[in-house]
Amino acid sequence: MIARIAVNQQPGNVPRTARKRSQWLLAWDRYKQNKVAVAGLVWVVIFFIFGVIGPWVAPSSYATTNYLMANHPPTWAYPMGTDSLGHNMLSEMLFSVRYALEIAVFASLAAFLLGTILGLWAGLKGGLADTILMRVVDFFFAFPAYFLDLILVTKFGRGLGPMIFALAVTGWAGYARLIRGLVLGMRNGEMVEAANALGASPLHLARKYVFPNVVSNMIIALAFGIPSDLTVQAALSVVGMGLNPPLPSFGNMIAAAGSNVLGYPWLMYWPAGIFAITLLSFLFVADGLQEALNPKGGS
Amino acid sequence: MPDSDAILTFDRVSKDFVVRRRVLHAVNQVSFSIPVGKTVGLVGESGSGKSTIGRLGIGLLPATAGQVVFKGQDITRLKPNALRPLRQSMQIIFQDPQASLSPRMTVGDAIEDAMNIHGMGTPQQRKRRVEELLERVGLPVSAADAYPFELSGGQLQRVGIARALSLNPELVVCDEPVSALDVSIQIQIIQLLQDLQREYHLSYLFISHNLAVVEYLSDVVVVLYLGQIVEQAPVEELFRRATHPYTRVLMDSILRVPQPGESARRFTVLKGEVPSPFSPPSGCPFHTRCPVAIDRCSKEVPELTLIGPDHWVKCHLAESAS
Amino acid sequence: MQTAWYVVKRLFTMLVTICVIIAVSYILMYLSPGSFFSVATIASAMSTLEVENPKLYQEYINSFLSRYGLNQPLWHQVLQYVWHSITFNFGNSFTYPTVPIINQLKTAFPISAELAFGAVVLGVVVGIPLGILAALYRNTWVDSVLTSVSMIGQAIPAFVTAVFMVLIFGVYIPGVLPINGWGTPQQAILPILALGLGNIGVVTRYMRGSLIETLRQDYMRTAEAKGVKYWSRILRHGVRNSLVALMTVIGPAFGFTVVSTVWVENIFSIPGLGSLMATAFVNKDVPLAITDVFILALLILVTNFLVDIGYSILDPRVHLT
Amino acid sequence: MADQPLLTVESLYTRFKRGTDTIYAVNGVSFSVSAGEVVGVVGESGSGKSVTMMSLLGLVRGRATVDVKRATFKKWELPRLTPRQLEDIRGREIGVIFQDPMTSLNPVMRVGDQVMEAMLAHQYATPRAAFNRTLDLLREVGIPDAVQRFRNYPHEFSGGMRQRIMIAMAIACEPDLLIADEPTTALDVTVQMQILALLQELRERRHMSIVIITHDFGVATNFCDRILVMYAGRIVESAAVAEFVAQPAHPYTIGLRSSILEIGSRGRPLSPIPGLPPTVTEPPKNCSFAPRCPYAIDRCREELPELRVLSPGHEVACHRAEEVISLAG
Repeated sequence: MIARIAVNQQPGNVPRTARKRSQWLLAWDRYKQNKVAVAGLVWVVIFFIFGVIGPWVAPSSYATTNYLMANHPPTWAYPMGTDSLGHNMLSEMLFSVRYALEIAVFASLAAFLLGTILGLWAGLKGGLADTILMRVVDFFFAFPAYFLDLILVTKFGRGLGPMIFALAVTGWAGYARLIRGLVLGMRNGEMVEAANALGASPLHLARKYVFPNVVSNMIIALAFGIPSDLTVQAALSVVGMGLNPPLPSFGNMIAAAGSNVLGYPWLMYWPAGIFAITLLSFLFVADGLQEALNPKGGS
Repeated sequence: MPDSDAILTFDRVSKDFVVRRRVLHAVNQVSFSIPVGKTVGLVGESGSGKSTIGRLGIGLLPATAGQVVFKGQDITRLKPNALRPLRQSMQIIFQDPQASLSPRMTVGDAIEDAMNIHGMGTPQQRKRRVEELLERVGLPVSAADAYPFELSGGQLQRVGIARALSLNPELVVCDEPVSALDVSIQIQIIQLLQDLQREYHLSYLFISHNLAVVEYLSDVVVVLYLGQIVEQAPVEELFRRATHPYTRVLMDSILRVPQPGESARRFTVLKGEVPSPFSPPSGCPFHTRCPVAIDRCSKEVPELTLIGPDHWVKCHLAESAS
Repeated sequence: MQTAWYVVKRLFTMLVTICVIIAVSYILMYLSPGSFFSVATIASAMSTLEVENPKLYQEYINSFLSRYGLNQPLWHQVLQYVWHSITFNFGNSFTYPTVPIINQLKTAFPISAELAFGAVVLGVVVGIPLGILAALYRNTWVDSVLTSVSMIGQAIPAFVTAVFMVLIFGVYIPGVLPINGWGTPQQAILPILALGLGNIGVVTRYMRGSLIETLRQDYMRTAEAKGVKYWSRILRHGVRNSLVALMTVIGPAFGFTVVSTVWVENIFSIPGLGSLMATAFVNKDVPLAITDVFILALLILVTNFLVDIGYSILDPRVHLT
Repeated sequence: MADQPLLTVESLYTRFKRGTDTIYAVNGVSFSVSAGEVVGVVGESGSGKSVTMMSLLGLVRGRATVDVKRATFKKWELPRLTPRQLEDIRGREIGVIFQDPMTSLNPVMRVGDQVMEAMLAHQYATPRAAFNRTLDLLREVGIPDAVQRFRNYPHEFSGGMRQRIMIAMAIACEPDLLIADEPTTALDVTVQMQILALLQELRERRHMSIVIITHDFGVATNFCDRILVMYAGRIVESAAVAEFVAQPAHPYTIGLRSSILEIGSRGRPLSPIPGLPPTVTEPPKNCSFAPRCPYAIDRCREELPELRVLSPGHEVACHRAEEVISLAG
């Protein structure tokens, strides 16, 4: 007969996690491994810094014109050259960074918050509320966002505020659908069942169980959402419906350069180049986050 | 069968689900009760409704018909707010402890949160109790800081047990708590459950597909087939005199290690598989697979008949025999 | 039978959706302040005509007023407008009151459709093999190169790519390929490429991810255990199953391609729906603008519908309900 | 065992890279399977039972390194074969059945095509003949309406039926060896019996060797001729079933054996093996079971016990096997 050893005398090999490392630190460790993502993050951070300080370090206002220097290639005084009105392209660029970020970040955040709250609510509540919300979301998915944005800015104007509004209106549905899907998947799972069995109130359930388990997916979605808002906002300029001139924007600069590219190609290099690098960096960051936060889901 | 000594009574309980506009009768007119401090074992294959019954028993699902009575109170139609205080007294342990724990919460937080929800004790007292509970279920105190993915299945099941115990429940539904575990771990958990029952005077509803495990732990055994009780009896009675053909088949399906000198057995075969619960057979639900079915079985639904002390069987052949 | 019922249901939902889209567009454009369906707007769009031919001008004003029922209650206008749209009775535009919108669409639509179709085909034909390659050589330099390049394709919108192409083929190596207009096959190359690079990027990336996921599945090991040869395994089991997952991202990507044609047409001066749309919005030519949105939205809805049908053909588990 | 060995394996080692750790999954396993013999490989999860067999077939997943001194199957020396040559053996000479019939079949391919594919890959039959043979096979494994069912997809079958299809696929080219990796674990108990009965019937009819990997002593002792018990990547005991049942010699085998609840166990005190099965992250230098073993002495913690012959046909890897038998008996 094997001697009967009391079960509680054998600890088994529980990992010594006296460190109690937070999941976020672990994710950051994984993120750091990804060189491309780190490079993207560096650029994004620089972009944000210039977004904040740009207007102060700009050599002149975006509206200052110098007709004598119109359409001039880059010089020491005008490192990025000037356009047909004699605007200093460096100033235009620095202000553009500010406005681009302002619009993309505020629009994304507004859409994100609205989408998260509505998605959580619909997913947890279910029933009629869910059905109605999903019909609305379906509509927003069927109506191509770009066209609705076009109509909205035509209607409400092409200033900063209307731009943010338009992008937020078309953006929230994606977040709502994502989080609702995640919540629904979880609602039938054993984790939520277990929390219910413990007697958790709906609010407690949402706060302590559901939200912490969807928040990483939401952050990833937000990271993909910001560059997409940057793109749409600039794309409005292509059909002449971008930020109201003389306010500078990447879209306006690229559109203007596009029609002058044969004569004044320098108008193209900087705006299009920086814009492309920025979008790419945001994608690298989003992709890096996806791998770092969802180690199982990523490849 | 109301029973004053019972902590939980199912009285003609049914549960239907609607899946893609088709009705599924997951549980059909089920009645039994769990005496205080005893264990009722629920056996059946997939689709038998045993997990659904477990969830009905602690009000995680509302019954479609019938009554579920917990300590004299009908919980079937209680509002979630009224049910919440009762949750302390009835808990559940799941088959897959990994899935039932939040991956973003440490083990300690998970156990503490249970007490937190019910406002039990001060933060220090709760911390202390988490440590006590961990030790009681056989885990080192350091496990409190581990995340679920860092522990093995057996360790996680102990965490699940500790969390259920933290609320001082009187009734615990054990939903296949050992099925996903390794053989040598299964028996550790079974022993732990048994010790805890004695220590805290717990009542168990023990759900399993393994008759041997059920026999070891239960005082009363309920055998389910397609959402219906086909046989129910005190454990010794059932294993001495299994009457329903399905119960006998289940008993034959336990492969025992042959005794020295005994030759290996042929595998007895029950034809067919469990029919779809969406379209259950007419008459006795088991007649399509029953080795001894007669004409009548496909036409008439048998009644649950008393054939011995507390021994109920739902079979035409048993009816005529008794 | 079930499929037929599904198709009917889907077509009906599409009809409802498109009606709502038209109605919402109309209401947004109509609601004051700054309603576009007003005599003033119409008049300003037709100011030249007013001088040249005052009689005709007044006739047009009257016909617009009666067509849109501007003195009727809003709901009546909306219903009437929706009905007109879904029966393809678009009337005339403000800027060219003599030309029916449908005639403008007749020349513009095929151009945009060709462009979008070309870009989608390019994305699939190039993206799938590249994705397979990246998956099979994952974590090697081949994979790194393909993944980086496809991320560039995915990140940079078509209008930026298009502008770079104009720069390269207009300034540095002029005369190699035409950078504007439409009509000759050469003129199609750059726009389709500008549009298609994004699709190639998306398809490559998702094909890679999807195939890597598929290669991990148990049934891939079953195929190996059966002794199925390598390429047979990859193609019949791996790629076939990955395409199922790819289908879910292809729909939105193709929808985005349709949107991108608008940008690319403007940059390459291609007289498609996009160019039409740009002038319409800038000139506040509301009938033309909304009609254009309607046609493009319809194109996207039809694409998604076809993708769903394709999905159900590829995956027998998908029940169309 | 007068029969010629069909498969002989000597000193098989398999290790994995997992993150920064190296997992030593199989640590020097030697065994043989005779023609027509049914061998059960028993152990808990992580014991290396499945990895052992998959290593031989080149079917290990992940970043694995396999080292083996000798692995002879019929006329082939498995470690020397190219991947192409191994492909020719898999499915043709050795059939495999996996645990989870839900995920092991390709969901978007008709089941008939999947069975046929096994034959076509090896040019075992012409397409016409393979088609007819597939119908025969489906009937043989007990799938009614084979002609209609040929055209169905896996999701249209129950778990038990899918496992039958897996079996049909594995035996399609009449292999001499069938490896069944936990073939009944995912199934309902009554269906488990059906599958085991089917395998038993096929074995008798076709006279093939079977290696069945299982954690279930009940399955192993009733189904097999001989049993290998694995723990922490090593074979700790090997014996014919009769001997195995009469006189288990390794403390782990004994512990595991008494961990099994059977009908009639009620009231019997439980004697669980304390602790958890280890994850082996360095090559074993001593007995991996020693920390859980009630008979362990200093020698067990210092010296790796080799598999040694206890009596003809009964091998055990325990320094104190003889004492254990007398103490446990």
